[in-house]
Amino acid sequence: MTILYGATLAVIAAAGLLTLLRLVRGPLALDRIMALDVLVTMTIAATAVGAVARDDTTAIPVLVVLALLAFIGSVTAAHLVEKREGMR
Amino acid sequence: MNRRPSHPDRFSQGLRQVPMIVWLWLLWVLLWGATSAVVLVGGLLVAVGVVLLFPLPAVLPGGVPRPLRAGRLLVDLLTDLVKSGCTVAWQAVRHGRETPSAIVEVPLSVDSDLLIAAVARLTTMTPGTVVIEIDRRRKRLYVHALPVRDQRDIARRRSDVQAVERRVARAAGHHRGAEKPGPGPTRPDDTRRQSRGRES
Amino acid sequence: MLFLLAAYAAVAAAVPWWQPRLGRAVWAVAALVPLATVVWAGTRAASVLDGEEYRETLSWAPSLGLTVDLRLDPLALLMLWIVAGVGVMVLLYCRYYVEQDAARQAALLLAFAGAMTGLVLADNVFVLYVFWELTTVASFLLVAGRGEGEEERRAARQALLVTAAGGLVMLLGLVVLGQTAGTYRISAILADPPRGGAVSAAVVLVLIGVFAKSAQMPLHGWLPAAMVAPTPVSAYLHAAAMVKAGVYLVARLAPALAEVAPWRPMVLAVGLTTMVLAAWRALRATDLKLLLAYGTISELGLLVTLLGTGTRTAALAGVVMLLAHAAFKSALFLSVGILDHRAGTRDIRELSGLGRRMPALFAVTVLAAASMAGIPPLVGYLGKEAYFEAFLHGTRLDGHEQLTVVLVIGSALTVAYAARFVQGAFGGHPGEAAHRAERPEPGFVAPVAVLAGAGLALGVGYPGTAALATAYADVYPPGPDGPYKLSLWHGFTPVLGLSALTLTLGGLVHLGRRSLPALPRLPDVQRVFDRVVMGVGGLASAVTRRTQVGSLPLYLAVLLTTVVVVPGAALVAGAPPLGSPLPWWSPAEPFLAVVVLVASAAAVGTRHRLTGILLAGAVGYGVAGVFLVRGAPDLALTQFLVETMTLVVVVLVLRRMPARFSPGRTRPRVRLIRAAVAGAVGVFVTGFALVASAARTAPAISSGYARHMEEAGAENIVNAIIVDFRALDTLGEISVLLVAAAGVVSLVRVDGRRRANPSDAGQGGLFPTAHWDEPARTWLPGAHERPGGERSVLLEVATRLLFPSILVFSLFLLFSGHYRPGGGFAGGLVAAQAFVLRYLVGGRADLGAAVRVPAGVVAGVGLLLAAVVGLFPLVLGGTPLESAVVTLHPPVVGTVKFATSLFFDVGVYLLVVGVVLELLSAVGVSLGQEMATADDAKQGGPR
Amino acid sequence: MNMIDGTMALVVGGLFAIGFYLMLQRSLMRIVLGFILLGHGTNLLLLVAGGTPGRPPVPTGTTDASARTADPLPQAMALTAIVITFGLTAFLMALAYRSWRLSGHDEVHDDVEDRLIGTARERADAGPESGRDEAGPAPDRDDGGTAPGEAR
Amino acid sequence: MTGALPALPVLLPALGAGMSLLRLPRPVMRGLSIGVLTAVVACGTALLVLADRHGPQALHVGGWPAPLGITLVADRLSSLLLTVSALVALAVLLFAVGQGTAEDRRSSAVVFHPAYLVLVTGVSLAYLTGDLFNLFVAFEVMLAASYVLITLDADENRTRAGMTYTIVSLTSSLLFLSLVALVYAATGTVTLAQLGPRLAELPDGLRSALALLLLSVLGIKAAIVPLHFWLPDSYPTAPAPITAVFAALLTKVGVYALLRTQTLLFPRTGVWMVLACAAALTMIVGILGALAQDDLNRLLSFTLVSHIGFMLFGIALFDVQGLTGTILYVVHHIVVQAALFLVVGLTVRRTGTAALHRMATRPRPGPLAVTLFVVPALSLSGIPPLSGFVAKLALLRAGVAQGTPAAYVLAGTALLTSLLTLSAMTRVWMAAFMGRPPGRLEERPGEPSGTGRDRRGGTRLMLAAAAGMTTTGVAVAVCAGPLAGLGERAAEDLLHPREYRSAVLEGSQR
Amino acid sequence: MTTVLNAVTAVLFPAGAAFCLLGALGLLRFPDTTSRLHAAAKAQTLGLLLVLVGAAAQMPGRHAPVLLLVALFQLFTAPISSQIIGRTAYRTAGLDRDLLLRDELADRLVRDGIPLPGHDRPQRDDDAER
Repeated sequence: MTILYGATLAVIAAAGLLTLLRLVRGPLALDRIMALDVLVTMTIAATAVGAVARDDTTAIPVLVVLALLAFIGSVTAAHLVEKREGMR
Repeated sequence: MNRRPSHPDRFSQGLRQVPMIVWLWLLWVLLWGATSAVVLVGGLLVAVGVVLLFPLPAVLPGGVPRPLRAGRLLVDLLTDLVKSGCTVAWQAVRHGRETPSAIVEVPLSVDSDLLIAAVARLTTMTPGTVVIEIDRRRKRLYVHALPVRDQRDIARRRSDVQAVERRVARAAGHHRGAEKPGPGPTRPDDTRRQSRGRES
Repeated sequence: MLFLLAAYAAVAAAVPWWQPRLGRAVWAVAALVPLATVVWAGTRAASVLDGEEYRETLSWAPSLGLTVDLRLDPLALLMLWIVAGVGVMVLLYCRYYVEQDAARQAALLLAFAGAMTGLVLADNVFVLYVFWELTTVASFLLVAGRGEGEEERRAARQALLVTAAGGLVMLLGLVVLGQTAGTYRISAILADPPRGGAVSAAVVLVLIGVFAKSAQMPLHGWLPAAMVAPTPVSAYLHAAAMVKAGVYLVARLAPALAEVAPWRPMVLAVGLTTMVLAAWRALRATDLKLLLAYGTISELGLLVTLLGTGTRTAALAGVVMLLAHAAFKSALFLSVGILDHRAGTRDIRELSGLGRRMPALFAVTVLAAASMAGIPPLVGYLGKEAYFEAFLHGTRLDGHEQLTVVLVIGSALTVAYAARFVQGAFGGHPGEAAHRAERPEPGFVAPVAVLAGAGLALGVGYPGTAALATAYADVYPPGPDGPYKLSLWHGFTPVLGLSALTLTLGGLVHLGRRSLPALPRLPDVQRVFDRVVMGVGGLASAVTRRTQVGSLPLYLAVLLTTVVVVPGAALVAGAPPLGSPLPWWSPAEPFLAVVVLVASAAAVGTRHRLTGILLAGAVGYGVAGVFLVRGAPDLALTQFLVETMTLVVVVLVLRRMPARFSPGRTRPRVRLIRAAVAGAVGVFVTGFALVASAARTAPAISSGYARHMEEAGAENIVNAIIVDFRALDTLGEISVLLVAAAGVVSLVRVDGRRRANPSDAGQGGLFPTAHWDEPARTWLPGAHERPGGERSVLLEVATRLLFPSILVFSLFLLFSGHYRPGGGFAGGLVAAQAFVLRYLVGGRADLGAAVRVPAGVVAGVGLLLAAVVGLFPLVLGGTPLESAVVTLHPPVVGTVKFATSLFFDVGVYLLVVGVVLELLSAVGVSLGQEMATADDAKQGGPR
Repeated sequence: MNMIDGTMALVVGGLFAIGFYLMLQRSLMRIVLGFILLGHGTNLLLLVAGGTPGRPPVPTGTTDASARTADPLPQAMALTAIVITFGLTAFLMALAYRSWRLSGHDEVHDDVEDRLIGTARERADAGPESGRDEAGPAPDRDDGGTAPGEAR
Repeated sequence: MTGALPALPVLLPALGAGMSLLRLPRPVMRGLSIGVLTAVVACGTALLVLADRHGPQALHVGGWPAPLGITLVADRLSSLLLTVSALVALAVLLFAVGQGTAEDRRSSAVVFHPAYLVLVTGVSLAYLTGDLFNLFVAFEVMLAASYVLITLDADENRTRAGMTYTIVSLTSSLLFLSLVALVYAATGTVTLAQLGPRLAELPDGLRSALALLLLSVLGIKAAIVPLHFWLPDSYPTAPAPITAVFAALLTKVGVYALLRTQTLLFPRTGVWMVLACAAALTMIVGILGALAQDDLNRLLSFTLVSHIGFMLFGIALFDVQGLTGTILYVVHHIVVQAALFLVVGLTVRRTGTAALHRMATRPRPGPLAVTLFVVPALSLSGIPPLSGFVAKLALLRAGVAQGTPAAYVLAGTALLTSLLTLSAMTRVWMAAFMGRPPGRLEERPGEPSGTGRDRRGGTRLMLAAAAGMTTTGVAVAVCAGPLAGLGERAAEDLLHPREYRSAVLEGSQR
Repeated sequence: MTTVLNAVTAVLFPAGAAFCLLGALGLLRFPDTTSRLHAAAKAQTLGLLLVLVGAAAQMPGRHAPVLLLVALFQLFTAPISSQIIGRTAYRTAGLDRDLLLRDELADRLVRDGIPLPGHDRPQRDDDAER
């Protein structure tokens, strides 16, 4: 099983790096917001796998927090983009 | 403009909050992962406390929910998700930069905020569709779809979304007007409202 | 003696209050104090002259060597009489002289007299210094007066700075002296004089102070300048008393230090040079006061020479001259004052014929001047005889003959300027009408007469003078020819010849003054002082302009460089082992490292505010990931929450700011420097961290926590540390949050008076479809107050459903914090996000509907609760912030066990919620209010 | 015993370098970003340099007692630091906003008073209204330089 | 109950800060703040007496023994400084209440009082804490409050100054936190009492690097040259009472922390050359800066920097006499510098300008204000018999007693600085207080007179506060004997912290 | 039982991870913001759901429901941000109109007589292109 976990994590990490590339490259703020959102999703996934791999349940509240609240930041940022552009 | 919640007696108002309280209680117990008396009693207190301390309009679906239909909805949703995931993934791998797309107007027939929101939500999850704009008044969704190669794809996407809408309406026990299409092209007074809205 | 000082202080302090009632009589009252001093000293005189000493001690700060030791010995007695006696006369004189500011002048003069009294009585070097500087300050105040004239201010400042500079140097000398001697008591130092190199240094330092105070060349410039002061002040401070302080100190220390290396050469060289050169200057002065001032400097040079030589005869002569000078010089000054007061000028070229208009004044002035010139039988003559004797016969100094010649020249010049003074003040210019001047009242002249008469009395009654002087001089062994006795007539001796010679020479110089060759201009110290002051000012400007450039990046760069270089050098020099660090602890780390570093590097490149903050957010998520990987779920939880919260707050602020920040043209070189500094910090921190963690040998103290978890009633150690073990940290931290939020509130309120705009966002230019999204029914109570474009049916429905769930989750975190990751912070932040959501979706009105209590109150209650929980155990006799595990048995539930630190956590929870609410209301509301103006600024402003 | 590993040391160092590079700019927004990054850097440093990594210091629901527990104290300290950093970030942001509102930019410009050092003195020295009460003498004093009243 | 005493100066202001947010009426709020500060003064005094009689008073907060919990320790030094600081804080508060600028508007008052109380919390905590990380927290509390106060109702210029201040302080805080991390990494503890022995076991290079890093970090807070630039650019812009309390307390807390940590953690013998150089530089650069200024507040800020050098002088000597001198100097300087800033605040209010060259044409303050300026100004210059002289004397004696060339150089620099300070002070004196007919202090041209009685009452309160400070300064001089004794005992404690350690660690066997 | 659960996990984890990776690929490869949104909204969510279910299968009984709760929340919240981002993208010209086969929203607006505000090329935030 350990190999499975390791491989899963590795794949997720690779995905994370790709996302990071999008985050850095943009080109729009919206792209970055999205990428950040995806990064959070991947964090959740990786954390879940990690929790199983390490047999450690302490990270569960972290998962709930991320799943429940991460969108607030994205929505706020998106609002900003809209206002900014709307005011142009 | 907005329908204010009517104020019958306290009791019935309290009754309307019961689903929320039950959900919150359940949430509490799930989070603790225990069913000891302390957790149960505490959870009830917390749930009631939160609802009382931060009063919000009650959330009631327009009809009686149908558990079976809801289950069906869930299954459909999951399959949709898998399908959509595959499609998009394939697009990403195969076409990438040259993925064609379109924005499709989808008239809806349900006339409830809750249901429209649910439809929009599910649509966003279905394969290759993202809701770009919601016209609540005239019950329309504008959906960015991908991949869309021709006019037929557009029609198919439209009917896909409407199918989701039907399923949702059924799951919520909501039949009225399910087949009735949304209002036709713009009425003059609407235009006025819109322009006013723009000025404000 | 202490009571004398107290009397001076008390009366000086009281005089300003008395003055309005007493009028001019206040001077008489003031004069009573020095009079009492004279009398008191008189009663003690006999026994003191017999060798008995009076001592008093008041403890001040003994561990610093500060003990108010007072001692009355012959020298002190002599000085006391001078100070108090002249003081009485000056004060009485002031009754006629001073026209305005009488209260201030009287108080200051009296305070000065007190300080002088203390100075001469002090038997502790530091106490002496205290009074020394007090006289300096009093002089400053008296010279400056009300400071209305530029000249006065300048002169006062010069006097103050020069003498204070000398004083400071002297202080160092005194400290060294005391340190070497092992005591700060003057009598003890005298009894057992220290020796050694340090003492030589001390001597130099002390003498510099003395020279400054007694206006010895080249530090004399302040004294002529100070002549702008009212004449009584000049008479008292700058002739009779204050300038004598230096002389007094020389006299005081010479018995102990005269044999120490540089003492005698310094004293003789400086003293004699001053005597001659200043006398020369006096001859050239046309202002009578200035003439007297240079005369004073000259005499002070003589006095320093005599008293500093360290032989019995010289000391005897010095004491006599001290007395003589006090009497005649103050008399002369006072008489100039009368002339000035009545004639309106004191310029020799303008005065004429006053001798006839004021015969009495003329007479006493001539008497005083004669004493100055050393004409028998006045006391000046007595002194002159003695000092010629001292240098001609009484010493075995090398080159005493040459010294005598110098003395003769100096004395001759003294005679000359004395003559010039009398001639200039009272003589008539041929063909010029007598200067119109009112005749002074007898009371005005009386003090002058008394002082001039004193010169006569001391001369004629020379046995008395001798008794007084010998008592001091006897500390030295008698000269080779036995003890010299003061007398008006020693027979026809070479000394008598020298006296006559000086008189003759002086007379000749005076008569031939017009045909004197134009002598070379003397070095002008005045200019030196100005140059020094200007130079210091220029230096100050230059240094400050170079260092204090006002540029924050530069400051930070300097700061960081210092921080890196100073400890870094030590680190490199010590070269402790780096250890052998693992490449990584968990394979996830390199991945997270890439995320963190790439995102942060990208943040450097962006000019877009939002992009920057998003990238910073990514860094935060990466760091939180590290926290998770390294077994810190609590941290990760908080970090994630804080990250979102930061994003929200920053974005809310950014709403009103331009999308990009101006790039700021930075030269490549500057950028390179910045990068180098920053890079150095990075390297430094990396290296330091490696070295530090490699050096650990002792176990971490935190292993102790696990053992106490039962007591703390918790399972989550981190949470227990936060709310219980180290609750004080947390208290501080929530205070920071609270006050930062308050700061935000005050900062964003740029114009607090502006009326609130009812709508949160009234700007136009929304996308035309914006208002389509408005829900049909109310989901959030306040949302309908938002304009259409701000709403979204999806969001509102979701918010309605999520809000209670988030709150329940936050409460779960709060209550479960003792057992698993969570706690008051995390809970509070989660709840705060629920409110953020309400604000975001429903707007301000909806937030108001959700929370009906002012945000500040919520936060305040939070801090209050935490503090009360901290203090409550005191009521039960416990320790502050102590927690107890409480077990309750309520019905139904069974057993409830919790630690009271839970309440602390609740306080934290409330505070966090309150703080975020406050931030929201501040950032949201104020920004909304000011949008109109912000738009204006955008259009017309510099952007 | 090495507690910090190479990767983390590098990350911390990198965050410090980048953070301080940003702090050294004039734009307040960059400074805020720098501060945020530095906050992350220090928190990370606190955790990784101070603490032994291991299992979370929380009951994990498993019985693997052999595993080493992470040092909880640096965690608590870092937690405190995180919250403080958050509060101060908000404050700094508000400061940037205020600066922008008041001056139209959010850059930290040089101190004007500092630029005026020296000039103010000269102004004071030469100013007609001010008495020549300055330490340095006025220029017209240079040629004279004699004591008051003294014959020239 | 006395056992809990060390916690009160921290908890009471925190409590007050919480309460002051509860929308209280303004008089109640003022009363609350004044009451809390009075209580802190009382606690400080009581602690001082206890600590002097019975040795360090340690309080294990929360009942947890030292390495686990945080211990508050009130020894002679900390309780002495706590008392003096609280006293100054109280006087400045009265001044601020009288002046009303800080709380003219209700909205500002809502911020001012909590921030001020939090500031006091931080200061008290910094003095009392026996824990390195808690010291960091204390600094943060104090600084966060100071950021708020310095930018309260700030205009453009003050905002800019506030930025400089905030950003530099934040940098120093970050560095401090890094230091805590490094210290913990190397030793595994943050309890000061435990750190000394553990640090002693470290390799020399690391140990001295840590000591120097600590010095640099605290040096920023204490404004040691060349880490001082921020101070003269930021302090002078704030309203008088705020500048006063900053000048009096914040840098001194830095000096205190330096004193505490260097003696407790890195004991050494002989002159500490690095610090000696810094001290000399600080004195000279600071005072030259003061001489170059035309702005009154800036001038005073530079003297503040300069006189920090005196305190470093004593620390650099690192013996009982030197530390005694430093302690005396700190006490003296807290009081005197606050008094000066307050009086200058009054003067600036009266003349309407802080620029010396403009003051010549403005009405000058009355005799009382002049006296209130002159006494502390002379005291600052070290003119006897005022407190500055006593403190300076103690330092000089210490320097001479040590007798090394470095000590002599320092002593000479100190004297030169005294002289230049005197020069700067007389310049101010003449420009601001001399040469013009006096005006009445109550009126200020160009300012709406407001309700007359209220204003006069306010001015009286301000004068009273300034007079109180000046009197305290004189009292420091009068009580120099007991103070010097106390300072010497405190210095002994610092150099031989066995008692301190045992007081902190006594319960650790539990 | 355990074997079954293990098998579930063994299937779901790689599948989930694969979807994550594909989603990320889509995020990188799709031409405009709105298209990328598809990748973000769906592939990601799906991947996460699979992983969470797989993880729940391995968790002790009392924690498994919480993981499902997480999945539920994710399902609930993910579309919200997607929709908001999508509409913002449209409103702020975040999508490449050249790639659209048909834009019925624009048609509708034209029908209503509402001119589209100046929708030129979106302003890029990227400075690297300078």
